[in-house]
This record gives sequence, C-alpha cells and structure tokens, in this order.
Amino acid sequence: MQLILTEDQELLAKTAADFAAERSPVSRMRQLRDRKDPDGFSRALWKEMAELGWLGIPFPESVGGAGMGLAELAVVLEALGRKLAPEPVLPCVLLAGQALLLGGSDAQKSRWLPPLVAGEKLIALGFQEPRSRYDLRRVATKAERAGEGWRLAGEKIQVEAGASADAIIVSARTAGAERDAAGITLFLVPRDAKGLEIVRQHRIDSRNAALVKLAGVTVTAADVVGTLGAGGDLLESVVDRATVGLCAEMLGSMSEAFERTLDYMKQRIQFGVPIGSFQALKHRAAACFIEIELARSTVMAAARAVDAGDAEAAKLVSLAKARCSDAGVLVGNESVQLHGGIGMTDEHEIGFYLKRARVAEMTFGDAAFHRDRWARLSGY
Amino acid sequence: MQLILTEDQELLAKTAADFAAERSPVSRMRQLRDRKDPDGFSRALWKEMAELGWLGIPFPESVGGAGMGLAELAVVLEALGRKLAPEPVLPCVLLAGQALLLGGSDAQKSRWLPPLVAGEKLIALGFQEPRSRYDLRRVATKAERAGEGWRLAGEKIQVEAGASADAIIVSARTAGAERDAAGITLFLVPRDAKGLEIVRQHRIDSRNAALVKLAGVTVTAADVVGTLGAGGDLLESVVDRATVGLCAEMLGSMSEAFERTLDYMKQRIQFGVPIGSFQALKHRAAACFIEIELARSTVMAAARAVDAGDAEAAKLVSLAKARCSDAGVLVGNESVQLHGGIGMTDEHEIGFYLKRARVAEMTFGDAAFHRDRWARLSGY
Amino acid sequence: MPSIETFRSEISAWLDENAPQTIAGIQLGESGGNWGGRHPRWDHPDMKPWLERAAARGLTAPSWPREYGGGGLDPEEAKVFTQELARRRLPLPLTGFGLAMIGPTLLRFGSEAQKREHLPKICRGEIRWCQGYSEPDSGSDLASLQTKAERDGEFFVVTGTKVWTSYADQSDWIFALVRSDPNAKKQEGITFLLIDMASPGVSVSPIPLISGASPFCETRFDHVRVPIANAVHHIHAGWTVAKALLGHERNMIADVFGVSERKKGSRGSPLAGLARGYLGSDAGLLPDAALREQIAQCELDERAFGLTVQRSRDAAKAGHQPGPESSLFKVYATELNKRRTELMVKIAGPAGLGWEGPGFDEEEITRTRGWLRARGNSIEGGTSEVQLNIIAKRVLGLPD
Amino acid sequence: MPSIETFRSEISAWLDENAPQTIAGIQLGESGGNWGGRHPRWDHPDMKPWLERAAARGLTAPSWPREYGGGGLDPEEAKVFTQELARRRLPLPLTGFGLAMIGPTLLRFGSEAQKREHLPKICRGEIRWCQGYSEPDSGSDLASLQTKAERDGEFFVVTGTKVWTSYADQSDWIFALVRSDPNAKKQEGITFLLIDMASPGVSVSPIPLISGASPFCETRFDHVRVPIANAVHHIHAGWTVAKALLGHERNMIADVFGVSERKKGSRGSPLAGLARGYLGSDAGLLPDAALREQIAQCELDERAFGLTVQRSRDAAKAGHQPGPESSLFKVYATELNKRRTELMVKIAGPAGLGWEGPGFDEEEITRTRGWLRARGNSIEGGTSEVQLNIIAKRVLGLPD
Repeated sequence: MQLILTEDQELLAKTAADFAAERSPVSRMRQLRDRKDPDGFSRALWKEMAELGWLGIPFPESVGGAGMGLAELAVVLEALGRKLAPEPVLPCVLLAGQALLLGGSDAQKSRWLPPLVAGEKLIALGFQEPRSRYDLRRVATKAERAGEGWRLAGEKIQVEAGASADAIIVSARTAGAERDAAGITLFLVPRDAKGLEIVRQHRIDSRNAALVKLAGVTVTAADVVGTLGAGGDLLESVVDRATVGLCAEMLGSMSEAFERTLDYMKQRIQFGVPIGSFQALKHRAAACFIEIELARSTVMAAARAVDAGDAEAAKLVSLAKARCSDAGVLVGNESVQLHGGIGMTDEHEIGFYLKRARVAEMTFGDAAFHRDRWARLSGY
Repeated sequence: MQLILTEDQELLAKTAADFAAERSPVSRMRQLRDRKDPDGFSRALWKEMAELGWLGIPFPESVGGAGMGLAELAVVLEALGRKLAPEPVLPCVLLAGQALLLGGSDAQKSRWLPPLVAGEKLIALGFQEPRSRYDLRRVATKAERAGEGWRLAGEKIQVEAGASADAIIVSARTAGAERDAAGITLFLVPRDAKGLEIVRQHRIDSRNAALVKLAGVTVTAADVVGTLGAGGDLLESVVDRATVGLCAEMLGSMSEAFERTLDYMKQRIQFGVPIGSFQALKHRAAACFIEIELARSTVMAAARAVDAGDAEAAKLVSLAKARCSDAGVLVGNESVQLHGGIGMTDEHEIGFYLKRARVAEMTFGDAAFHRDRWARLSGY
Repeated sequence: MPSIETFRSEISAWLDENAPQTIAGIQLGESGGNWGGRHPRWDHPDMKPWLERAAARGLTAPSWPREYGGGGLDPEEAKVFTQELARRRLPLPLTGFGLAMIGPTLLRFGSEAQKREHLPKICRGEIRWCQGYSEPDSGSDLASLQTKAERDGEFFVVTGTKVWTSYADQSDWIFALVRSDPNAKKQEGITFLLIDMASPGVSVSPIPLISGASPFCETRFDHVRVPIANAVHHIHAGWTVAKALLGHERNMIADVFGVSERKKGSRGSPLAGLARGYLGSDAGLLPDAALREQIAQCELDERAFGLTVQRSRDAAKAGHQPGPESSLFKVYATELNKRRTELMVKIAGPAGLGWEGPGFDEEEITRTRGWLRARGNSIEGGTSEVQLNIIAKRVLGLPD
Repeated sequence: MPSIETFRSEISAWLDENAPQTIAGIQLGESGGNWGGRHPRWDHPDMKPWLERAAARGLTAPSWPREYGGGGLDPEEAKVFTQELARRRLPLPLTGFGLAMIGPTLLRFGSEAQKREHLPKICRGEIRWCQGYSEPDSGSDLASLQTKAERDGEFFVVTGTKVWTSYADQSDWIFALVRSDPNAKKQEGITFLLIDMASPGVSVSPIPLISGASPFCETRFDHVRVPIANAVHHIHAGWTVAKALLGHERNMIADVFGVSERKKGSRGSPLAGLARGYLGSDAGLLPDAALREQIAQCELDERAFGLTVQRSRDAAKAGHQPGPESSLFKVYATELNKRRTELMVKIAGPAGLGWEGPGFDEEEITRTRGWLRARGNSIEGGTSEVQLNIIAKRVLGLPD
C-alpha cells in the first residue's frame, strides 16, 4: 500500500478541484437552501459529474463504470467536500450503488446501474430508523411473506437523496427480533410503489434527506437485494465503503474551512496586528493542521485497504472515521471561534462548514462509536 | 453549607502555612529521601504537629482531640501539601484513626487514639492488595476462625506509614469470595504479632509505604474493628474521609507547583523576554488557574458535606477527587514542561510535585474511577 | 422610617390589589417579559396594566430615586419586593436595557437634564433602548471603533455601522460609542452618545445567525445629526463610561449561566435522563460507556462551577473583596455551555441533526439550534481569548 | 564499476569471514552498541574485534570517503551493507555522535586539516565525541548562549557552562558553541569549536533526572585554552554550522519515535494486553470502559501517526519534496510518547507507582521511570512550543 497519489489520481484531483471551484462555489449551496429547492442539489451539475465519469468510478465497465476504486473516488469527494457540494454521490453511488454492485442480481444491476452511472436515475438506501442510532443491525421494519413476494412495514429516517430517488433500497427484518444481528434483508422499492410515502426532511446541512414510510408496501421476490437474511453483512460492507467516501469529503471540508480560517487570521486586524500573530491562536492553528494531516493519512490508507480487500480494511475505516469526526468537529469549532462574531452570522459561509461537519460526524457512527469498533475488531 | 473559611479556620491556615514554610521546606523531604530514612518522615516534626493539636483535629475531646472536622484538617493538609511534607497524617489520622473512631470498640479507642493524637503511636490501615486496584471490597486476604480468635493470611501492599506503624488495621475476608461486597472484616494487628512481616516499599514519592505480609497471624476477637462482615461499609466511610484529606493535600501541592511555575515564567528570559509573556503559555497558565480554583471549591464542599453528614457527601467526595486528580496531573505536567530542561533534573524541586501528583491521583481511585462512582451514585 | 415588615405588608397589600392574577406564573416569550417602547409586545393582555400600575408606583425601577420615576427603595426593601414578586410568581413589570444598562449609567454619569429627560420614560416603559458598541472591524478590540461623529455646531454628524445591536429593530433610542476625535489615542477620542433612532439616516437590518433568527441587528448611521447635549459624561471621555458598562455586562452574562448551572445541580441528572430516552435504557448503568463518562464529566464541570460561583457569593456576603475566582466566570460558563449543548446533540445522535420538522420534534430542533447559538457565547461579551488574557495579566501577573 | 550484486557477494563474503558469530542478535546495552573512545565499553568481548575489523575495511563509516577512513560506498552499496547486517542480525560496528553528528559536519564545513585529524580517529572508534550546545540560560533560545571564547593570540580562552551534554563523562572531545564576539548580533558572534576534554579547566558532572540516572552531564569550562585552528567553518560563523546540525538532530529524534510507533501498529494491541494483565481479564471486552477507550484512542493516534510517517516516506521515495506533514513529526511523536507512557502507568494502577523494589517488578519500575523520562521528550531537541511556532510560521504562514 503506497500512500501517495498516482499520476492519474493527481490529474483527477486537479480536474475535480477546478470543477468544484468554478462550477460549485459555496454560494450555490446557499441558493439551493434559500430557495428551498426540492432536490437540494443541481440535477444539471449531477449530469455534468456523470459526463466527467465520476459517478461510474467505483463500478465495472460492464455497467458503464470506470473500474476504479475508492482511492479515485476519494480525490473527487475531497474536492467536492471543499465546496460543500450537495450532490448525492455518497447516497447514490456509494450506498445504494455499492449495495447493488455487491449484492444485486444481474437483472437489478443491468436495470439500475447504467442509468445511475449516467446520471439519469437516482437510488437511495434507507438504513436508519428512529431507534437505530448507529447500529446498522437494529432494524424494526418488518418484511412479511405475501404470496410470492413480501409486504414491508416500517419507517426509515434521514434517507439521504431519498426525497428525489427513483428507487429506495431499505433494510427490513425477514427474521429475528429488532436487535438481532441476523435476519435482515435488503429490498429495492421503486418510488411509485403503493404504500410508500416519502417526506423531505430538513437537517442543518440542508441536504436532501427524507423520511421513508412503508405502510404495507408490496414487493416481489425479484426485489430482494442480496441473500435473504444476510442483509446485515451486506449493509456493513456497503457502509464501510460509504464511510471512506464520507471521510474523503470531510477531509476536503475541514481543509477548506481551515484554510479560510488561516486567511482570515492573516487579514483580520485587532489591536493593530493580524490576529494570526497571536501565539495562542498560532498554536491552536498548528494543532488543527496536525489533526488534518493525520486524518489525510488515515483516509488514504482506508481507501486503499478497502480497494485491496485488505484484512484490516474495516479497522482502517474506523480509524479514518474516528479521526475525521474528531478533526472535523475541532476544525469546525475553531473556525467559527477564530472568525469571531462574523462567523456566527448566517451571511458568512464558515458556519456551513460547522454544520456539515456535525452531520458528517454523526453519519455512519461518531468517533466514540468507531473507537469502540476499533477495539472490538482488535479483540479487546 | 458556606464555602468560606471561618475566622478560626483562617487562623489555623495561617499557622499551618507559617509552620510548613519555616519547618518543612521541600529540601527536608529531599534529605529524608537521599539518606534513605527508614521512616521517610521526621518523628520530631510529627511530635510538633501533635503539640499544635493537628493530629487530634478530627477526634473528640474524650480521646484528646479537638472535636473539629475535615474542614479544619483540610486547611492544615493543604499547607503541608504545599511543601510536600511526608508526615503520615493521611494514613494515621484519617485512615487508621477514623477506622477506630467510627468502628472501634471503647477499649480499642482508649488504647490507641490518645497516643495517636499525642503523636506517640502510629497506626496504619492496609486495604490494597496486589489484585485490588481501586476496589476496596476486592479482598483476598483470609480470616479463619482459630479458637476464640482468628488466623489471618494474605498480603497488603503500599500500606502508607506501614513501615513505621505500631499497629496495622487490615481488611480480611471472614465470608464470601474475593470480589463479594459483603463478608469483609477489619482487624487490628500489633506490629509484634507473630507471622507479620513488614517490608518497606519505595514509591516515586519516597513516602513511607510497606508490603504487609500476614502468614497465619493470630488475633483475638477483641482485635476485630467494627462489625463482623461489615468492614466494607466501614472502609468506604473511612476512605471517603481520607479522600477529602488527600484532596486538600493535592490542592496545596498543585497550588504551590503552579505558583512556582508562574514565578519561573516571570523570571526565565528566552528570546529577550520573560517566557511568561508568550500568549500560548499565558493561556495555558490561565487554564491551570481555572482548574485549581474549581478544585478548591469542590474540596471545600466535600469537607463540609462529610462533616455535616450530608446525604450527598459521597458524591461530593468523588467530585473533589475526580477534579483534584485531573487538575493535579495537568498542573504537574505543565509545571515540568514550562520549566523546560531544568524541570527534568532531580536537582530541581518541581519534579517532586509531579511525582507526588501521580501517586495522589492513583490513591483512593483516579479521576475515571470517581467519574464512574459519581455516575453510579447519580443512578446512571 | 417604617420597619421592613411594615414595608412588606404595604407592598403585599399593593400587589394583592394591583397585580393581575391572570399573569401569575405565565410563560414569558423568548425575550422574557415586558420590554416596553413605542411598539410594545405583550406576552399577555394584562401585562400592559401591570406595567402601568407598577410604573405609577415607581416599582419598575424600585431602587432608582423617586424624582426620576423610581421607587426610592433601599436595598433591603428592594429585596423584599423581589421576594414578594417571586412568592406570587409574578413577572417583572418591565425589563430591558433601559433599566439594566443605560439607566444606571445615566444615574452615574449623566447630566441632570439627561436624567430628567430619559429616566422617567424608561421607568414608564415608553422608550426602549439598545446598545451600539461593536463594529464590523472592532470586535475584541472595541476601542478601535470607527463610527465617525463630526462636529457641526451644536450637533455631531454620525456616520458608521454598528453590529450586534440586540433588538435594534424594536428599539427607540440607542446608546452608542462614536469616534469624536480621530487624532487622539484610540481610547481617548471616543464619545458615549444617546441617539434617537427615529432620526433621519438611521437604518436597521436584522442579522440572522447560524442558528436562525436572532435579536441581533446591524444599525447604520448615515450623516445622522445628534445634539451635542446627548453626549454622556464628557465629550471624548466615552471610554470611561463604556468600560463601566462593559464590566457590568460581563457580570450579567456570567450570572445568567452561573445561576442556571447552580440550579441544575439539584435537579437529578437531566443529561442522563436525555440519554436514557435516546438509548432506550430504563434503569441501571447507561449502556453507552463513552456517553456515560462524558455526561459524568459534564456534570462534574457544572457542579464544580456552581460551587465556585457559590464560594464567590458566600465570600461577598461575608464582606470579602471578590476573589480571583470571579475572573473565570465568563470564560468557564460559556465554554461549559458550549460543551454541554454539544453533548446534548451527541446524546440525541442522528435526532440531533434537525433544522426543522418533519422527523424532528420541537425539543430536538430547539436543542440543535441551541447548540449552534451557544457557539457564540465564547465570542459575545468578550471572547474567551480576551478573558484568558485578562486572567493571565490581572490575576496571574504575567508580563505583556 | 562492479554491479551491485557483485558488491553484495563481496560484502557477504567479508561479513561471513570477519563478523563474529557470537555477536549476532545480542542484546545491546542501554546506550546501544559500540561508542568507542579512549575508555570503551563493550556489550560483548567480541564487539572489540568486530569494531577493529570493520574499521580496517572502512565499514564503520561506509559512505565517508576512503581517504578519511570511510568505506567510500555509494548510497546503493551502503544500503546493501545495511541489509546484509540486518539479515545477519549483526549490530553496527560503531555508533555515536562522531559518526552521526560531528563527522558529517566536518565533511561539510571542516578544513582539510580538521578532516585529516579527526575523521580517521572517529572511524577507528578511538575518539568519542559529545555535543555542547545548551546552557543554563539558553534553552529554546539557543542563540543567546553566553559561554565566552576570548581571543589570546592563537588561542581562545573558553569559560562557561554547557548542560545536557550527553555522555560527556565518557567522551574525549566536545564540539561546542561559544560566544566569540559579545558585541555582534546574537547569531553572529558564535563560533563552532572543537575542544579536547582532557584540556586543563574542563570538568564534567552527571545530571540525574527525575527518572533517575541519565547520560546527561553538565560540562564546565574554566579558562580552557583552545587553539583557534579548532574553529570549524569561519570564526563567528558557528550558527550556520549549528543550524545545519540541529535540523539533522530533530529529524533523528522524530525517526526514532516514528519508526518504533510504526512497528507497533502490526504487533496486536500491547496496551490491551497490558490492561488484561492488570485487570485480570482473559478475553472479551476490557472490563474498564474508560481505560478501554483511552487505549483505543492511543492506538488510533499511533496508527495515524505511523501512516503519516509512511505517507511522507512514500512521497520521498517517489521523488517528491518533503511535504508539510514532516513538520509535525517531532512534536507529535514526543507528545504521543508522553501520552502513551502515561497511559501505561495508569493501566498499571497502583503498581505503576514504584521507584524501586520490593513489591514492584523490573518491568513496572522501567515503565514508571520511562514515563518520567518521557516528560523530557517535548523539551529536548526543540520544545513542543518551538515546534508549534515553526509550523505556524513556516507551514501556515502566520505572521510574527
């Protein structure tokens, strides 16, 4: 495992950085929020990303993908994270897309993945419930046999991209009790399914998220994604991949927030000098710098370990998420504090970084959750 | 509960501060260490403390005491803590003395407490074992019936003042298994008991501590301290009192270490200015100051709550010990770091504060132990 | 002089007769009571007669001199009045910056004419005041403020921008710091000026925060003409007035947090209760060990801080000078509130991410916005960094 | 030129013939191998012939020029030599500040006469060197050093005190920074001087640390006469030499920690293992939740740091310039080592309080003293504060 970017990755990073800077300034995200855009992102930009081949990065060529891995997608997500681009790469490409790639039938893959990669269809994955917290295997949503098919009843919350998705994959219990590790199955539910209700939610990061209510939705056996009862393992693999992507995004966001704060520290004059000349603030800035550099190393390692199918991959994913969560919150908090009053205003963009950092921290488990997971995986 | 010193307490504090400064500079503790004094403290000074009435503070007048409480003893211990005075007030007056006061028979009290208060006899309390860590009720030492009396077998470690004590009270199991909460009994064992072996130990704080080995020591029924099998509760009350005393000592030590560091920061010139003018160091000093002030409030509250038999007393003791442990280690670490190279030398006294802070932190439970105890006592 | 118990029965009788029963124990709105002014808002219709009757008796400003509309009560009597209000669960008849800030300032620094002009209107709740201190380029370094006040005969012509002017959009007058002498040392060219917000050239716009709507406004002055007689204390000597007021403000902030933290100590473990709800745990040890330890640490912080506030107050009651511990109140209270609100969001987990419904209940949204709003606690009223500088210099004696 | 594989077989043959089998894999003492000098200490009797044979072949300083006693190997050959030593688990034939510090300095800055005089003796392990930089009043601000070097004809007369002179009590020569021009700007009046410690007026005393005995000494110079020809580089230009050497030293320190932390990553969970022993827990979750989380955090820190060192090295191998991440190595490695050693003591609990036996085993005492010793890591070789200043200035570009 080499912790450097290949030449191709460098090129991709450059392209993505240019794209993000030119096509996706943070003001764009503000406009989407202020006009209460129902998607919360730009379908035009999504299409452009598809045309750049980004949505196909972690898919094989057979479905129109680039046959690359998380190491490549990470550099794109880092660049998008820098500008807080709200397009649903994580939920569609990584969560739902990887669920289909790893668990889907050939029919499912050929139906859904090419249009996903082409930016024509959106799919989401609903795995959180009102009581599930960070536990992927705590599933109260029930799937009961109904003739040849299944009847689904339950509720998924904060389904990212759910409000605009053409289909939603949901976890449901085909056996066992709410907290059992086994007995979970994933089902693909088309948007127009009867009994499916999708309600847009509004989180502090303003991104597309939805309550997904399943009031006796009927699906067929062909809508099962992966093996019956083995959805928990599939979910864990998929969420590990998405976690790496999220960490890359967080790395971009915290890097940008930190750089903006450094700029501010150099420009803001108080007591006749730039506030960046105050030693206490310098040392705090240096502490942020250190945490960001360490986070970067862990994200690179996690992406490469997952791509390589390394036995330690899950541990490295938890390492990356624990560090990115802590570093992201540290940098978000320090950024607002060092900006002072102006940082508290909605008018200034730095607050958006703080809010997104908090959502990202609490997505796929916070730092304490991943420290616990690291310890479990390490046998103690 | 008033968190201020009464006039009498102010006077006592002044007397104790003068005494400590004049009679007990830190150099004295160094000399005791360097000459490997078998007591590790000064018997002459101990006698002086007795004459000042300090050893009798938390005892009734019936045994020669002053009938005062922890609030008073705390101001004395704080003053002694400032100069790292190694005299065994904690182990003799608080641990063993309070065990006898709270649990002893009239015969035991009248035999041992007057000479203890007069500074003529030393008693210690052995409650730690190789496997007990901070759990007072983890007791492997066994007490078996032997005729009218008991035969004790086991080992106590780090018995403070044990190497010089005329008698040692030990916890032993009269019923149940090693980790059972009930079934513990305290026994008073005279130094000359057959089968008792006392070996001086050397900890980083150089104070008097001993391994106490009980190889079939025989004691009589009259040597039981407190109720048979209820020694765990007695121990907990006694250790709570001693913990308040320890916190007061820690408060004194950290205050002095901090003040010495402040002085050094004002005097030490680097880059043409006092290092205390560097803002990063100022903010760290301010952080220490805050922690010390908060610690002081908790120690005062804990002492008064125990004296008043307040229902919340145990919680306040854990509050005080958690804060003093964390603050003491913070101040100890910062003191050495801010002294720089000279702080690392044995020749400089600041290192003694670091070492004592560590021992005090790990005596009667560290901060995490007391956070856990606070949570338990709060019902969560 | 009547004895204090005579006073108590008098005031009780007056309250029984004049205080509307309808407002006892009512829930006050976000701003917390009657703020008065030309466009008053009432939390309850009977809050209006309550204000009017209390004002008529001088009880909106109980300890101010009667000649300016106050009650002329001595400290002991004022305390009895407060006790009797509390006993009846009555809201204060009037609150706001007039009573709390500019009134006391005028009593100390104002001219006789200023006192006669402004204090009675404050007491009657006719005029609502706001404060104009900070500017976009002058935050921690307040004395660098640049709002110009150029002399033109008997007027100052004021031009500049003030930020963080709380409730400026609902206020009638503003007390502001302006630069009257651009050539003097920065603290020596400032004047403390009273400005009628109805003057031509004053414009106000609200400042939404990262937590949503807020009382804060930006207030612009574009060649606003203000009589020179509206300068409080001497011209160019406004910094003296401002410092007195700032110290007062910081104490208020610490008080707000300090008192509430103290109360929490005795209310069981609200954080643990919150966690039980979100973790689905009815009893026993909280199942999330990391959260449990963070909750315990937060409670220890709260309790240690509450005890420190108590220690300071006990010392004050005993007649001692304020000890060094009082210097830590502002920084500790605000940093603690930041940690606490952050911890509450973490306890809620994913349910802590809501900006508005659906899928998040009112309490969750309030909690999350409360966390965002709390980020500003360590900025407003003197940043934590400035507080630490002050401790290092004034308490610890560390050199510049 | 022979190919690299030819070189490998040559050096292998030489090693097979000359390296004593007896010293393969031996445990080196605290100081870690042959340090040479007039009073050498051998970890094993056969370490002496090993040094002599290697020196005769130029392999104590493999990449130095042959004319000064080195091996004249190119970097690739030197690497092969290191590999072959490692494969045979052979200790280096010689180590110390002569090879690591003053030798390279002389090669870069020394006169021809200095090189001819000193380098061969270093290569043969005849002279052991130590370093004289810090003074009681000059720590972080090294350039303020005050040890005087007054000119007296062809001599400097040196008077002053150096501290933290490691192994000075076992060394034969010292390279020291002295103030040769008290009137120049502080960095411009310093000379880098080579001093024979056998000179009259040199006295050495060890410095015991809070952790016990240490290699550190205080070295005093009382009118010590040193030939002017012993100045390295120009007189008064010693700061240039010192800076080059200091940068080198800091990298060494980071390397030591960096490498060892990296190895730890792959060795399971030694901290958890330690905790299992002290908590009496054979399997399952560690029963102490607080310790468990601290252990996990420490492992995450170690791993993240190890990966950062790896990232930096991978970049270097790929021919990139050192990235900004290398600036954090020293401060992070040392602060981490402080946290880690402290955590180990906490894991031990009361068993972590021992200074010497009885009742504490050897491992416990070593661990506890290791924690005490580690407190100095963030002071020696550039304090953490100085490191953070450097990051703020050089990497982040924050203004002075």
